Amino acid sequence: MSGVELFQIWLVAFATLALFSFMYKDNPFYRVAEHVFTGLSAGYYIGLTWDTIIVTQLWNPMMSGRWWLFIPGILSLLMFTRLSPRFSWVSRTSLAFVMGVTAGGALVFQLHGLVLPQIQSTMMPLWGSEGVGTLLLTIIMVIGVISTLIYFYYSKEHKGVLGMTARVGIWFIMISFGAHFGYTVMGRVSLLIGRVQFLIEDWIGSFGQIG
Amino acid sequence: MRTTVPIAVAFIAGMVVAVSYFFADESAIGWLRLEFLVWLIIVGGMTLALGVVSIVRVNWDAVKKRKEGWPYKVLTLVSVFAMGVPAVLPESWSPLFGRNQGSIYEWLFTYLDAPMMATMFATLAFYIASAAYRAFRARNAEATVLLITATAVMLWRVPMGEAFLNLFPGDIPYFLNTYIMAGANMAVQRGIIIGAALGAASMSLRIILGIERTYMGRG
Amino acid sequence: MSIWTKLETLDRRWVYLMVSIAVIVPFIIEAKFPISITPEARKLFEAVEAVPDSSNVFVVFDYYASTTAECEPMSRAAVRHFFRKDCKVITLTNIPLGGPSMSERVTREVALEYDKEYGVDFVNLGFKYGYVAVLSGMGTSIESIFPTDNSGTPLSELPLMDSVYNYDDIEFIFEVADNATAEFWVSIVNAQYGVPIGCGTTAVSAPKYYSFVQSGQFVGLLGGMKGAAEYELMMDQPDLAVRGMAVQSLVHLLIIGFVVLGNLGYFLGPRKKKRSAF
Amino acid sequence: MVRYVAGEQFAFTATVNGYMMRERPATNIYMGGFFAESLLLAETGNAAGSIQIAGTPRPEQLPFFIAACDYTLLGEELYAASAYLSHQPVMLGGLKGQDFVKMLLVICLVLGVLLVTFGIGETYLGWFESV
Repeated sequence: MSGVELFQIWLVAFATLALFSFMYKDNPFYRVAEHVFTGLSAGYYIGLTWDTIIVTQLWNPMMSGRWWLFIPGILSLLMFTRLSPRFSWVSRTSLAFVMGVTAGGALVFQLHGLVLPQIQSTMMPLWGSEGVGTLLLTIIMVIGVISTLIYFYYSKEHKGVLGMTARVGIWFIMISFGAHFGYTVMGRVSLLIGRVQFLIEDWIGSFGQIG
Repeated sequence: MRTTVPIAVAFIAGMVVAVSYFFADESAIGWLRLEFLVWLIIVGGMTLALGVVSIVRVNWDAVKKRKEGWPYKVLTLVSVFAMGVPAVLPESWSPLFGRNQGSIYEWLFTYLDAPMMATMFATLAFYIASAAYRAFRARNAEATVLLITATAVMLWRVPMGEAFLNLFPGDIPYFLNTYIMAGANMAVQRGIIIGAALGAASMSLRIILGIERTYMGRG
Repeated sequence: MSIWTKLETLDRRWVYLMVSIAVIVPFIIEAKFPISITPEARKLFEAVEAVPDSSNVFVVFDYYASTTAECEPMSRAAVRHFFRKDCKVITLTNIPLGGPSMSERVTREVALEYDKEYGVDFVNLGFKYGYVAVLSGMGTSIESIFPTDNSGTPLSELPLMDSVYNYDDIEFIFEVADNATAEFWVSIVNAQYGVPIGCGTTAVSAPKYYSFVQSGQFVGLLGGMKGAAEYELMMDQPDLAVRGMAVQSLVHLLIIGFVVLGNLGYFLGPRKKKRSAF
Repeated sequence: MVRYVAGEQFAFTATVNGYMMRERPATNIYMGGFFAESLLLAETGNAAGSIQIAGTPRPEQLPFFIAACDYTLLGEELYAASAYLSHQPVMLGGLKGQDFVKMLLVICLVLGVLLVTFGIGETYLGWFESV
């Protein structure tokens, strides 16, 4: 292991332990690491915006014939007026353009790409040739989807049939949220394991290399 | 002028992108849609730079006024430019510049920024453990169902836990995956997805028609 | 003060200490337990296996560095699997903070294992802002969205991209995500262009995506580090995830112990007013 | 008094947790988009002994709020509550519209399941075809 690699592992270990130290108490090491972290994350955007937007998406194409790209160029410069309270209204057009295009896309794909296929794939036969397991699953699915939709229905008070369906809905919802919590715990623990794996295998592993 | 122009822009941009869905790419509206999408990359992308400017401004202000903890703010400013400036300089001058492998930009991200992001998220494992102990009470029937399902799924998702579940008769892991995860949970998630998609579609329509303007802010 | 109230007011740092020990111990005392394969993970593996060899595929790095422990083993296994099949791997990302760097690093590291050549066997398109623009724009023309690759080389100079114009030339999309971007790949790309999509995601998002597996919008699903471990085992190339799973169990049992202990304290300790949660 | 605490997720959480433990508020209300910090805030508020009401449209954070808070608005209930309390026509209209489509979808779903069960649902199913 070369000197540079050793330095890199110790640098990462310092950053990791400095941030973990907050678990015990807020301390200067943590505050140093946190402020460097905020700065680096912002600095990353400078390089990214310059390269992937200004140079390759705006300037080069504009120079090689697509002159009308000066329009989005101006709109993106107007975005910076958001920083001054007096002129922030100038940036509204740029914001409106971004929101308009995104809303136009979302209007289509939310309905066509989510609602339609999700409704269609819930329409399964309640009985038929498949085994009991599949039919039971279909019944659970159909009841679960309908009762969840009814639970989030507000135009009428949840009484009578509507009330009963909503009541079934809340039990389904509780099972789903329980499953979600159980699943999430593993995710959070894995992230900790990733860091401890580095500290033990790479950092402590490098102790032998010193000297 | 301050509101009508933006509303008109949002309407035109939204309608072009939405209506173009029903037309071929080669049509005039198909061409305009692709242009608007490319423009979105440029105009929207600038919001990233906007965030950087405001962070620099906030921290510069704190340093100038020697506010509490200002030396740490100096560190933030140094980090911003230590990462940003080399990335903007042309790569032809030195392999340390630009954004490619071997640049300062890449090195700082790989050996400082990325591990710190991973560590900040890893602290969640501690918090979830302490919350499981302190706050997770079977206060009522619903919370009890939630807790029982959560514990069963937690056990199932881990090799040791699954081996323990297999000691019991019947195939509990299969039941959990098929009737809980792909059954009740899937049905509820589908209900929520449909509800959320309807909400998002109606919000999109309000933005295009100019009814929803809160994103423009006041002033 | 009864034992239960004392436990209830225990300083949380004791809990943090116990978690730390529960994570470190399995690294020293290895406890190996079999990892079972879920149907959703097997479906994804078989779908990738069924992709014709040497066809063009996307591997999308839609995760932040904060979830590397769960997502990197998935993206690494995906790139390996496609390289084994001599597929032309095109990588891209919708994640501004770190996306391009991670997609570049992982793909180049795996490419060394299979001595693949950049520009011929794999290309990294990098990052572009605006998922609506990127995802639906590439349906018409990839080059208008990505005029150059992540290193600034125009697409026209990359031999691999000569035969790739839009989604019609892409056989399969392997999306590794830790946020809602995976849903946009489903609702924009799969719904409008019909490209089959396999998804690897964090444990926090996996429960939601079971509905996309049932509706066929995802051909398969990997959930969290366990999903990554399952895929590594099916590739019979155990790596980071399989090693991580061996350590996972003890902390889990500790957390389950906390839930049980906490509830015992609640029921046996001084009784608080019971309230409905809605 | 509205106070800008921090731009970063966990810096915000650490500061707010500090307030809660020092000032011991009677009630904490969490409304809107929450991510991993939902549990940290709710757990600290619970430890500080406050009555806690939460509402978020993000389903993966709801289990934490349900466990740690006294009252929880689930998903869209947050928008329904604000429409109900504010009586703003735009919000009420939006809610009404979504409810109408939701009930329409439920009817389509029931009809579809019945038709498919009796094996005559082919054309009807085709209407919902997206790919």
